[in-house]
Amino acid sequence: MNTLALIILIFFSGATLAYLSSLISNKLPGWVALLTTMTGTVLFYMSFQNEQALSFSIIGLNLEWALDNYTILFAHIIFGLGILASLYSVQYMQNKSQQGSFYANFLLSIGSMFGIIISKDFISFFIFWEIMTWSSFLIVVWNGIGFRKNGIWYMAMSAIGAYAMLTAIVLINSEIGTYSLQAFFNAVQENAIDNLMLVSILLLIGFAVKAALMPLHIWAPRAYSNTPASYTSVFSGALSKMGVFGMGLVLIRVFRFSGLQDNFDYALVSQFTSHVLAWLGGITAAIATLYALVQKDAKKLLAYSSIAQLGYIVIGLAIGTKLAVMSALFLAIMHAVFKGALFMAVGAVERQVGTTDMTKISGLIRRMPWTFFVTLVSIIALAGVPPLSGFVGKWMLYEALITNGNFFLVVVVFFSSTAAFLYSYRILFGLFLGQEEDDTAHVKEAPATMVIPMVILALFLIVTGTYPGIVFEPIAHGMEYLGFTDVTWNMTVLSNVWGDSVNLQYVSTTIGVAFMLALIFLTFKGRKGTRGVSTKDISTSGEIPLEHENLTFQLDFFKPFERAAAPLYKRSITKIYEDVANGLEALFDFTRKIYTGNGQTYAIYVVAFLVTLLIVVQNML
Amino acid sequence: MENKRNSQTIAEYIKNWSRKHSLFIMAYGTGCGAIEIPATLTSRYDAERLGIRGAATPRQADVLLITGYLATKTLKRVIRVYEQMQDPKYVIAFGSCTINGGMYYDSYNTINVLEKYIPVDVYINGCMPRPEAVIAGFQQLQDKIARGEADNGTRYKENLEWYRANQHRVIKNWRMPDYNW
Amino acid sequence: MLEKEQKLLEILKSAFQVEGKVIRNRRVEIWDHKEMVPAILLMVKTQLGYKHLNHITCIDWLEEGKFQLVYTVFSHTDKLTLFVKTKIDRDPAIMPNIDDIWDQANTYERELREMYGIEFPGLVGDQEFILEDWDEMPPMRRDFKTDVYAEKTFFAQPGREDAQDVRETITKRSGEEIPEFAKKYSRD
Amino acid sequence: MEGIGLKILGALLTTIMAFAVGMTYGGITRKLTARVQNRVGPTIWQNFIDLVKLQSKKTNIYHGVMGHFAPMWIITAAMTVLMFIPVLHPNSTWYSTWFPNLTFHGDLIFLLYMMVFGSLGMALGAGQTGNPNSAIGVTRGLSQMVGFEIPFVLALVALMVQYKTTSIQDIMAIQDQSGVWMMFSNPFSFLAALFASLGMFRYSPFDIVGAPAELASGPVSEFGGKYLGVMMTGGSIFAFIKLTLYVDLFMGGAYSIPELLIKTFALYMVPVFYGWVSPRYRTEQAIRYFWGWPTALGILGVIIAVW
Amino acid sequence: MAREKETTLYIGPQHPGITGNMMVKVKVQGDTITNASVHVGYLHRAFEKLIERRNWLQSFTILCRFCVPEPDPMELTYARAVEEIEGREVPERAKYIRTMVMEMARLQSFMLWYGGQSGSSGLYTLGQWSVGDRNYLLDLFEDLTGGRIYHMYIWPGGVRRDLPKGFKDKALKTMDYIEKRLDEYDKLLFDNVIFQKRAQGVGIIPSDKAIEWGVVGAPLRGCGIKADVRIDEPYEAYDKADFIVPTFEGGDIWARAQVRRIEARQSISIIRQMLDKMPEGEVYNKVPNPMKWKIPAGEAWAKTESVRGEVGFYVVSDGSEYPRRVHVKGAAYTNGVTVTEKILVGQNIADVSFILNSMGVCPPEIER
Repeated sequence: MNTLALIILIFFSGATLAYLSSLISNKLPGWVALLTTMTGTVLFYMSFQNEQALSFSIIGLNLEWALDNYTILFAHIIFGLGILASLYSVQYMQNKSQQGSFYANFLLSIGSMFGIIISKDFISFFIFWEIMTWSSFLIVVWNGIGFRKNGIWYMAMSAIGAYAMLTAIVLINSEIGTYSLQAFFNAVQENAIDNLMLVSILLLIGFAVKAALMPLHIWAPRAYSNTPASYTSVFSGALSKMGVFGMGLVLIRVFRFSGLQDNFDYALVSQFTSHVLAWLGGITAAIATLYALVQKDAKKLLAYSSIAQLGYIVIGLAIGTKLAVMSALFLAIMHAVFKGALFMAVGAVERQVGTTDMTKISGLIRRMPWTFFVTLVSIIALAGVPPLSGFVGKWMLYEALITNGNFFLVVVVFFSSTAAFLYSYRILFGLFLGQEEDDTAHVKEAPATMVIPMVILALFLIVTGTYPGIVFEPIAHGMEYLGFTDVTWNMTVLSNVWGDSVNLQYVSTTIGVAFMLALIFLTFKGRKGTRGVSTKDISTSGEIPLEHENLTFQLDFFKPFERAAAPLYKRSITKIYEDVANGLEALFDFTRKIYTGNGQTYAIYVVAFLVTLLIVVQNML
Repeated sequence: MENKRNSQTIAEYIKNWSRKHSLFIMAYGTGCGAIEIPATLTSRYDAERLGIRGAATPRQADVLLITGYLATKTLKRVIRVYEQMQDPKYVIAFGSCTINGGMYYDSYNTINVLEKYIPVDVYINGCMPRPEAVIAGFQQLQDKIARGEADNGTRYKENLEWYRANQHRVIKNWRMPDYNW
Repeated sequence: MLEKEQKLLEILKSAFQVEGKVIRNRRVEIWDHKEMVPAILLMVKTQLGYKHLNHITCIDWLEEGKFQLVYTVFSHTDKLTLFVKTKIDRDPAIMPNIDDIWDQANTYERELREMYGIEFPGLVGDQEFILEDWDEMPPMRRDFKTDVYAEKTFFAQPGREDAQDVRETITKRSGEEIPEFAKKYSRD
Repeated sequence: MEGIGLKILGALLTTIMAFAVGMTYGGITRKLTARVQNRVGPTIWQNFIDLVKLQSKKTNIYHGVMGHFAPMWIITAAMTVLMFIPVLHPNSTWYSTWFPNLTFHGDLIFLLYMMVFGSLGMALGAGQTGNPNSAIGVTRGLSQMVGFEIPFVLALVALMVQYKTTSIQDIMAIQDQSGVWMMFSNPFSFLAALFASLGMFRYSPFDIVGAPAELASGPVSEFGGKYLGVMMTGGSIFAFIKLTLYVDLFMGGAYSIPELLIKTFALYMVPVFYGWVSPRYRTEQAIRYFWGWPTALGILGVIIAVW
Repeated sequence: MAREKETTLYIGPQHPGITGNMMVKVKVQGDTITNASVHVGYLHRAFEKLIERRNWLQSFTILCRFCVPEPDPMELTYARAVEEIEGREVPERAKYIRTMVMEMARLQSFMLWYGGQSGSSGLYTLGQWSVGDRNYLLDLFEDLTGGRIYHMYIWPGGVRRDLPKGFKDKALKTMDYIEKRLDEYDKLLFDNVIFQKRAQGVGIIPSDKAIEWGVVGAPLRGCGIKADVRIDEPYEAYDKADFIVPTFEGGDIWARAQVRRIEARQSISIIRQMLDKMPEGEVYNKVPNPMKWKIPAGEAWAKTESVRGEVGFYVVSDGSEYPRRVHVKGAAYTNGVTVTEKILVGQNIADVSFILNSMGVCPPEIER
């Protein structure tokens, strides 16, 4: 049997098995999921070097599945994160109920993500896309909390994306008469599609929803913060990358290498769209960053931060130069790694302490040292500070923007990534630093199966900080699939088109040597008189604090900044959303009367409806 | 000036020399003598030329100035601040009130003899001491440091129990964190 | 000459039947029972423009067994100072609370409570205002002997008890010579 | 192997020079400030004496591992950035012998990010002490950084666009070839960067991080002794780095050490002068300040550079 | 008790930003103060208790230490209260000298305020200048009284001794110098945009509440209310001096600073007038042997205007050698405790020290 089909089958049957096993014991599904993911991953890594392809037809539709280099790039993300997340999940979900449905959906969404990237025709692409959407939606509403508040946003936005995508697919089919992806690309090359711009924009909207691009991002903070952490790392790390995956195809494959650059109108429109998208990405990054730094909940903060990071990726893809696309894909992988690690770390805190509200926790550093280490490394990578891998992506993005002439966009990006330091510090301080209070004295480090996946991700960040070439290799191959030629990369040296370069090996060596010197000096000098003290022994102006007084700075962390940037926080931005929200809620109140309100039947119903619609449309034409 | 250089190693000599020329004073005006501290630090008397400057928190400070009488409420804070300072630290007691209670010898709320509660390196008498006297006091302290005789913190730690007993006599509700030295 | 003062006194006399007199230019005093004090103060504040409460003084007449309380109020329009005086029992010392008339009376009363042990029913705020961990009798009472307490609690420096010239001792200790010019100020 | 030995010697020399210059400038500033304030003031070596004193403290305390690491992060960042910054002009003889260090292996954007490394360490160390003043000081510092980075980045973008390079050596070389310093060819950008430098040096009115009367010295409130001493060392190296970077970027670099000293000192005096006569801003006022005229100048500079 | 959400910050007693040995405990949310409480008592020396054990003249050694930055109003107020009870006359020349001393005390206190107000906002240059220049005024005091800070110069019945030789010339020269310097301070402080931005609209005392809250002195005049003991109840030679009492609207730090700015110049003007108009004659109406000096039974309330506001003494004599009761109401008692607690709420952390300085909080006066 074909490996691709086998992997898909394993995941889908694993999902069923997980659900069924939960009827026996609530502990089983976790292990089933781990086993399934492991089998799938091993299968994939055993066979991905070979050319894999599969085509078959069901009810008159030709479905094609195949592996290519671009696919493999994303498959690394999905399987790498998937296996770590499922390992992490076993202990994380330990005491939670309804594990069966969680793991079923968990496996379904991993399987369907793999399905999306291997699909070489629009039908299977769309079907897998919908399975992914629905499985993730069911996890968002899995714990039953805030269905209307969180789930409905996700569903609404996904529906917008799905309908946009569906329209595009129907349009494509009406033009070229087939659902094949390759045929579509060929048609683009030959300029055989009249409504290419419309189709592309519709497709982009569909992908932008998953990539949480403004103004379609409102679902993301709610959905990310409402899912169990073991899934959030996949959700934010891998699932959102499906949007990036699709955008890459459209923005690069269709816009940039369509061979229509000579066509003035087309070039104008495509470049305009790219620019708009790039600026949308920039604004997304800036606004999401501003919102991230006022959050009180660590998970929500990370959710907004994810949106901001995806903004950078979209900028890179929209700019579309070699360096830009490379930086975007690099950032996509790194975002999956560090955001995965961060969500896992925050999940560990949630599991051990019981909350992720940063106004309630402080001083966990001595209680959860490994979690702190992972958070620290991931945050440094997220902030883009050398010598970790986040810097590599940031550097390439800046150089790409400057060499491409996007001067003001680079300032916007710089603003948001400088402001990112603020929320980076917020989360580190909020969870791990500050006063070590007695009410968290009992907290212990998370179990090993949770720590190990996080540490693996953190180590990956450290290694790729010096040797980003490890990641550049699959990226370069993937970019060749997208249409770039002569993609050059170096193991440790970054360089831009102007010939300026950064040698990461020297950077890490210098930092290492300097740090070791300082460490030796500071640790051994006057060692006898040096002692560690508790955080209670601080200078409070000579006064002795009372029991109930709080000495950790927790509320309104960046109030002065908020005041200074008040115009950017103005009500007008959120008000638009709320108006939209109110309108949508009214709409959904109406639709709820039609549907039963039960998520699962609802899901099947909608998917079935969409597929029928597709077939009917196809037959009509 | 006899610096007893011969009895010190060169490293010790350099250390003491630097300590002598860089005195960070604790910004704590415990009593009315604090009014002459600004005068001492500003243009006419300019203590900074001797390397004296203010430090905001006890961690950075070298010299604790007890500027006059100490109310018992302040004594508690002074002890806390003093214990948070890092060795080597020095204490300069200001004004007559720190020596024998001064004009407040019969007050129910001011301690009379500072030396019983924390060790003192230099006394500056007068009420209140003029800036000249303050600077003279500082110079006396500097000489003491250069000779290597100012070991206030050690004295305190060695006789901690005696000092604690005295402190407990005045401070009735002892609610201070314990230190791990 | 003292028209304003007389007028004020008449108003108060007719309203409350208080005793009182014009002390001098710009100074008027009235005496009343402690229960009437809040009413008088409220009236002079709201109707006569005596909006500024200067302070509340307590005088301990130990011999009589009374505390004399003096409420000093001032009018910024008339530029007149009015003293509302009352005497209360020393033990138990209870006085109506006026911090709903003036907020700052709260601190004055807390001080009196701490220093004299006068209770003000309904007074909120920390028990400790100026003192800390005080466990003796309120220190401003005249029967509290501060010198005895100080002797008991604090250490005395030798030389203090007979008021001898400490300069000698100090110079002897520090090993310095007494300068010539200073010797003539020495006692012997 | 000889090459490596020479390199290490050069690196050591650069570090010592940066340290000495930074500390001496601090001392000179203290002296000059004293003179402005009608005082005699300390000797210009006072900072060195303070440093030796801090290092010879007998007891030191730290509040946990990040508190112990924070000074190291600062000094690591300082030394690393120093290695990647051309102290002298690449064409000068001194440069090739002693100061090449690693300057060909990093560029402007790298330096910009590397300079943050130290602040991050400081922020973490200050956070772990648990002193509320430290945390508030850090948030102020980070907020202010977002403020002044905008005009600064605008100036740098103008620079990079104008010279079509992000390498500092190339920027210096091009200024040398054209004979016009950046500060004259694009004065608006230079002014924007100069305003930003006010915030970078944290003299009044932008000394909001450690503001003694408000936060009791802010992030460093809990650091003393050797930790404070190492922080002070890192701080003075950073002062030298910032000044050298400005000289390299906007004043065509320096051919010899005296030239470097003259140029850096002239630049250093700008924030110092401004500090003498200014009270401190509140945090949001400081941020607003940077987002006002300096940003407008920066945008103007970019427009001119693109033109 | 459950742990609070707001962060507690201790401004003082050991803090560079506090105006003396006291503590302002603020609860902050973000950097906004939600609750402030002033804690005093760190300087409590039981003065009022000790005075009961001192005779009428010995009390002066203690009295002047009520407020360190400005001891003379304390002496004068006490002397006037004693004179009122005893009915003792004061020679005309002594009245002029007392007025001059009062204004000199006010002036040196203004110089200290310049230092505090600018130092708390980070403008250290001005602080150094003004506190340095204050030494010239203290020199004058030294010539006149023999003491730099504590003078014990004003006694019941006059002043301790006449002006020394050449004092007038020296004083006038010093006044010229100080006046010149004040202009420079104003350039540095009041013309500074940053200071204006920091001071305007911060620490507002509502003018309709000011009197009720017990605000006195410059803060009250900063609310647009013309209240000054020197014109309300002219004492000593103030009725012969020609001066204005400035008022400003707004009630914020800026208004208070403006009031002080003008008052400092008025002080110089009054000192000059006093030196000019001073009549010849005795300066001291001699009191009997202090050890046996009995004062008839009686009560008196005297008040004077210090820089921080009115200082009132309630003195009670029972006819013995010892005062029965001396109650001191310093200006800072209300300004520094209840009013400060109220106006700090809603302000920024950065402004705590700034507001305290503008309110002229002097802790020894509060707890005595």
